Amino acid sequence: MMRKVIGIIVIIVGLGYVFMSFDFLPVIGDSTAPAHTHVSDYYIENALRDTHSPNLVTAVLADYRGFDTLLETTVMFSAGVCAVMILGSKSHIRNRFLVPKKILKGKPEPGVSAYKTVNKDVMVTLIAIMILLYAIYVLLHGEVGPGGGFQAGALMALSYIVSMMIAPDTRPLFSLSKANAAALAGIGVFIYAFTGLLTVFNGGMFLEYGRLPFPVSNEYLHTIGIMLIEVGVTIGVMATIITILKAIIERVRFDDDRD
Amino acid sequence: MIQHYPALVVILPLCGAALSLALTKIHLHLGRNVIFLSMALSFYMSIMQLRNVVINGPMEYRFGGYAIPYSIEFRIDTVNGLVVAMVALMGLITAFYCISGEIRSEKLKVGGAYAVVALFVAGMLGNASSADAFNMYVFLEITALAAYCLIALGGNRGMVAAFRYMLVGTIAGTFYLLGVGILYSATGTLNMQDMSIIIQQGGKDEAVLVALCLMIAGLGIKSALFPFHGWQPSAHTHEERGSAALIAGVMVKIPVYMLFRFVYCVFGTNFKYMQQILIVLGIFVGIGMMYGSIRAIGQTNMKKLLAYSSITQTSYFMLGIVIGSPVALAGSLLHFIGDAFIKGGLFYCAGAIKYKFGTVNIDNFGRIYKKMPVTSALIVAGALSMIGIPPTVGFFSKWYIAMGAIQTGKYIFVILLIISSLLNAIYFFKIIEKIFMSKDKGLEDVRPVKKGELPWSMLVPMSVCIVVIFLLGFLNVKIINMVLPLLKGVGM
Amino acid sequence: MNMLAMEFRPLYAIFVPLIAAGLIYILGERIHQNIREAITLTAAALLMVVVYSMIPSVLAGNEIKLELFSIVRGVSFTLGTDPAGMIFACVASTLWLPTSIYSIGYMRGHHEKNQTGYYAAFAVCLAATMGLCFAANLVSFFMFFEILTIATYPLVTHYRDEEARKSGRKYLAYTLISGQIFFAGMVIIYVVSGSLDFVPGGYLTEAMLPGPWALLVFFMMIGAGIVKAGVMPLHSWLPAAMVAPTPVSALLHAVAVVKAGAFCTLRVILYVFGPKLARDCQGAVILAWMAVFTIVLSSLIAIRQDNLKARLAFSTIGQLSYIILGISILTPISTSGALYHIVAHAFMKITLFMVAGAIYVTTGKKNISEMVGIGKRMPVTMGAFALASFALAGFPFFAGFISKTNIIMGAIEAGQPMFVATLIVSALLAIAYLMPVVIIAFRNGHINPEFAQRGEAAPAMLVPLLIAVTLSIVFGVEPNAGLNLLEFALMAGKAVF
Amino acid sequence: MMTGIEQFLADKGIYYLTFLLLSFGVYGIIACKNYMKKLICMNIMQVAAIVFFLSLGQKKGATIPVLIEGLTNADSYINPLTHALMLTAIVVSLGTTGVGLALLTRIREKFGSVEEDDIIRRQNKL
Repeated sequence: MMRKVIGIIVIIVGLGYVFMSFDFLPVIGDSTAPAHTHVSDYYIENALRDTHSPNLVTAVLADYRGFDTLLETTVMFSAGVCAVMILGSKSHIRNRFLVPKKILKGKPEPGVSAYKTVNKDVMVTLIAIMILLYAIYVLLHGEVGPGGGFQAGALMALSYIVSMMIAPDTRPLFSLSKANAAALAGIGVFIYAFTGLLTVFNGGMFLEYGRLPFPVSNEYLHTIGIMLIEVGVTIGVMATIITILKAIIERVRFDDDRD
Repeated sequence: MIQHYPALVVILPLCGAALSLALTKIHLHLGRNVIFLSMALSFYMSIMQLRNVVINGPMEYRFGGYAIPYSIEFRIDTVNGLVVAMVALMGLITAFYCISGEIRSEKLKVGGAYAVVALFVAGMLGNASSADAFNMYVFLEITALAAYCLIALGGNRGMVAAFRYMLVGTIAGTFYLLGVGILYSATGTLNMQDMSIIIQQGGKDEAVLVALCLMIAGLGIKSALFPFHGWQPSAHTHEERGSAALIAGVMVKIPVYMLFRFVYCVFGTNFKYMQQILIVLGIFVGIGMMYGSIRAIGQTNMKKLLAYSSITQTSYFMLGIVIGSPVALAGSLLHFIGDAFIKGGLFYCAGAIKYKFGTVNIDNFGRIYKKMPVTSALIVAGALSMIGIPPTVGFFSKWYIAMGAIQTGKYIFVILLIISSLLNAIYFFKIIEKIFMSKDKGLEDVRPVKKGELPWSMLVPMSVCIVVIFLLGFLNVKIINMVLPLLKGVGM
Repeated sequence: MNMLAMEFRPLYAIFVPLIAAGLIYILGERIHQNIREAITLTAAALLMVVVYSMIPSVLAGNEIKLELFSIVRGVSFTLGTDPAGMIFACVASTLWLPTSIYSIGYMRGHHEKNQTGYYAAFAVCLAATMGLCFAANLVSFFMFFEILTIATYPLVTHYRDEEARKSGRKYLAYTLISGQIFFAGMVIIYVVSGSLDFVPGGYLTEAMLPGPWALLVFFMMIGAGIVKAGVMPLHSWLPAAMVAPTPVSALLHAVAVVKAGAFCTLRVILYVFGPKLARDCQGAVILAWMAVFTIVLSSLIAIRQDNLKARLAFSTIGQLSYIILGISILTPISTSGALYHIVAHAFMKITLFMVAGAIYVTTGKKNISEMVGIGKRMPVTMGAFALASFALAGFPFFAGFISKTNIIMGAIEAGQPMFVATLIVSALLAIAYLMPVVIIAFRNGHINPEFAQRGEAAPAMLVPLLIAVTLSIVFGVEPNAGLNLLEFALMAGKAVF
Repeated sequence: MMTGIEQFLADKGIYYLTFLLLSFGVYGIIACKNYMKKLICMNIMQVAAIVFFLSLGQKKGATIPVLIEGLTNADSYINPLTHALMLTAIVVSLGTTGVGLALLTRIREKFGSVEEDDIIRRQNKL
């Protein structure tokens, strides 16, 4: 125990000394620090003119440094694929959740005993729809308000999770098997990359939205460009979250397992 | 179209990986073939790009079409043109090598395995060609994530090794991120070209010192430099057989290239604290060279032996940075490129022997050269090159490093170079003795291989490695002449 | 004469054995034994033709310089013929034919395993030796030097058993360590002087390597030569390499490896350092005394050796130190004496080894004590052994005599009485360790029943034996016969000083 | 003397605290025995890096980076670049944690526990 305490004290004192002797960081909050004067004020001043999106963060994220976001989505996708590859092998674990095939076969009509908890199922479907609607709003509204693809994707996945957790034996709004979800994540990333390739084929640099082939004036091109990549990001994020979720659920033995 | 090549070299494997899972659902091998096609195309483009860079100077590619400091930029000059070409070729032949390791049972696993390898290669390609500090961090993370998965696929012990490597890798990534943050706070931009102009104007020595220390720690951990090499041996022994070559051969080297890029191109050589830092690095490198070889001598597991020997090789690349003279830098770059094929090739052999006879222990490698002529030829070629026998690339890179060391008067490194190449000789000839001369242990095939020594998907990468080892030997003068005008030494 | 054809001849000389090695290794298992042997023999004959065709031009004094591609930045892979290189090339190519005939007889007679590997490695060794002779700068020289080391390794460990592996390890340890040190010295010289080409009379000056540096780099560079030539403190790999089959030790001791060591010392001292610098930095004197120490000590050890091949190995160590002594006396005559001794020693020593091999294959005897009265059974072989022993001892009308007298005259001219005394004493010691074998062989007292009736060695072994003996006599009587090797030696000596 | 430390804390205190958080995360990774705790400490470390970047981007008296009609000069908005970068860092930490969890489930399943010494003991037996 003593060793730990000594360790912590050493860290605190050591770091204090380093920070005292070296003043390599600017004072917090002063707007003349080099970090704010060189590149970021260009972004602030020209964001509206270049990218036509009032939300500066989305402008930087989707347009100025759009390539970073493509790589971000690839990180998500690779995390999803890795999780699936690591957890994917043991398929003989009893599938805890009703696979759509089973449900479609014997669909319980209202009055049958399986249908007894009407309110739970109704409530779940209502919530799921609401979440999905909000997700679409966040997606489309991304460049104006603080929104964007990642939040929208997370919300869509959330609607899937909610319906799965609360009413596991009802058929969720849309259900994906692990392989399909991983494939969908790939397609999401490809949509993003393809918009970039579209601009390249059309003579511009990669992800230069001014060169998108749609017959619309320059101003809207940027918005469409940002929209397209946001859609790709959303699909990628949603599918990855669902893949990881299904991979972990199929593998883990919960304590209240019936089998 | 050629000015788009820098971007397309990275994007194609990425798209291939993204689509592979969906395409595998359509047909088992469609995803795999799309990835092969994308990698072959990206290798072709990297060669064209290299040729273009040699003919008419460095190329740069601004994503999104905005001016330099405001958008992400890829800058390709001869140094990273060569690195990109090497990574693309290694990626292609490793993808071929993974054919033998396919688990045909599950569609997902087939598509996924190749997707991970393609992501891994795309990450390294991006890392080599990017000229934006934060962009390098994201590529570093993609490579790391794919590496965790590849190590984890190597069976149960691989899981533990992958988890440990993940912890260490994330520490390294975060240190690098903090280094970038401090540099951003000092200079205001993330573009390396712009950053070096601002740093050159001076007045930012302390921020650069702290950032450099953080980056050396971060990139040192990633490239298993001496004091931070703990994770490497365990990670390399349990890797998934196919991709071991990529992880040990190439991934360990990219951070060294990044450190070179930061130390020599961004911070510049007349930075105040540079001499002291290079001395500290020199000590790490010196011990690392000795430590790796000595530990490797006692090993019986071939993969662990190669893992320890790659610690020595990392010190060889750092040697060029530490010595500082342009010739030494060019020499360590040549070694960087040659060693990817040597180390990669040797890991292919270890994988092939495990695939055919199911054993990795050196002692029962009795007399396998009769059954596996190509593998033993590659082991001999790799051994000769590690020791530095002329026709192979190893000799020439040692030549330039030694010349650089003598020119700058650092004789200690020449002595270390000689001692460590002799130590390499000891454990390599131990392997050669076991393969060619010891009693036949009567190893029989673990898998019924139809004809010949190994499936063609393994023989092709191995023969490519042998050819490249000797080819680089003959082309070394061209490579050095390409690279030398670009490098300026420390305090030269 | 058309210069072009002549131009690429040194390159052909390297590629002929190399292609032969490739053919043998690839086709070896599939084709019949005789065809494989035929490849070796045709390659040997072709090589002799190529090398001999270069003699007239070198004699006329114009050297062929062949600059191919630049091997390292600033240094190109150049091949060139000069008198010293020509001598070594002639010796090696001439001896390849008899040695391969002999090894066919030995291998078949002794039913050896993996002969394909043997012949392929043998051919690669010859290619490396040719490269050594014609290399015109240090980088290509080092390249072939290392290839020779690697190519002889499978030959030394031919029997693949534990003992062979141990001696292989020792051989590699010595040669690789000295090779790497040679590499470091080479880089220092390149950095200091800016060029690595061989210039008769050397191009390094005192200014380039001030003070103790000259001595340090001198010993770094000749270290590799001394190890291969078996100078005393670094010789122990040579007796250990006796484990290999006799044709291999014939190659090792008479044709390729040991001579490469002496040749490397010669190139370094006379063509890189130059006599003046070698003398100033005291390197030559120390080397001379090391050679003297080796000559005396190895001859004494040779006398006590019972195993015939071990005795011949120590005699090789002694004879090679003659060459080193001849070089380090740094006078024109002693240099040409040393060069000619390369020729003389090659033919004499190869005969002795072939005799040892023949005895072992036909009667299975290894030790001299078991060979009492063997002359009865194999008079021709033992006759050749006696002649070769006289030649080695330096009797007049034999090849050994000419080279020894030159070295002695050089020593007198250099005013070194001690060296003259050593050379004479060692001639007596040579008799001391070779004559007992001859006397035992021809004693007609109590004879071992095995040796009663005549049973000569197989013709495939006997013929090359006789060729070698006759050549050593021919080169004794008329040194400039055919290849006028003494002429080359004198030319080389004059060119350096 | 007091004002010196107060001045330091006011100006650079946040950076000192983030580096402190970082070193606790790293210390946790090394010192904790349970793998799950190591994973959590890894997350702490990544959060520390994110907080450090965001604290770099602050400006005194500036609003959120969504353009408002009247306001045009740069000082009135905080630095959007750091926020955009940190979105990527957040996603990276999510990806790493996701893969880490997947690994842990497999380790838990195979070795029966996530305690480091149990794993090492069983691993050697394997």
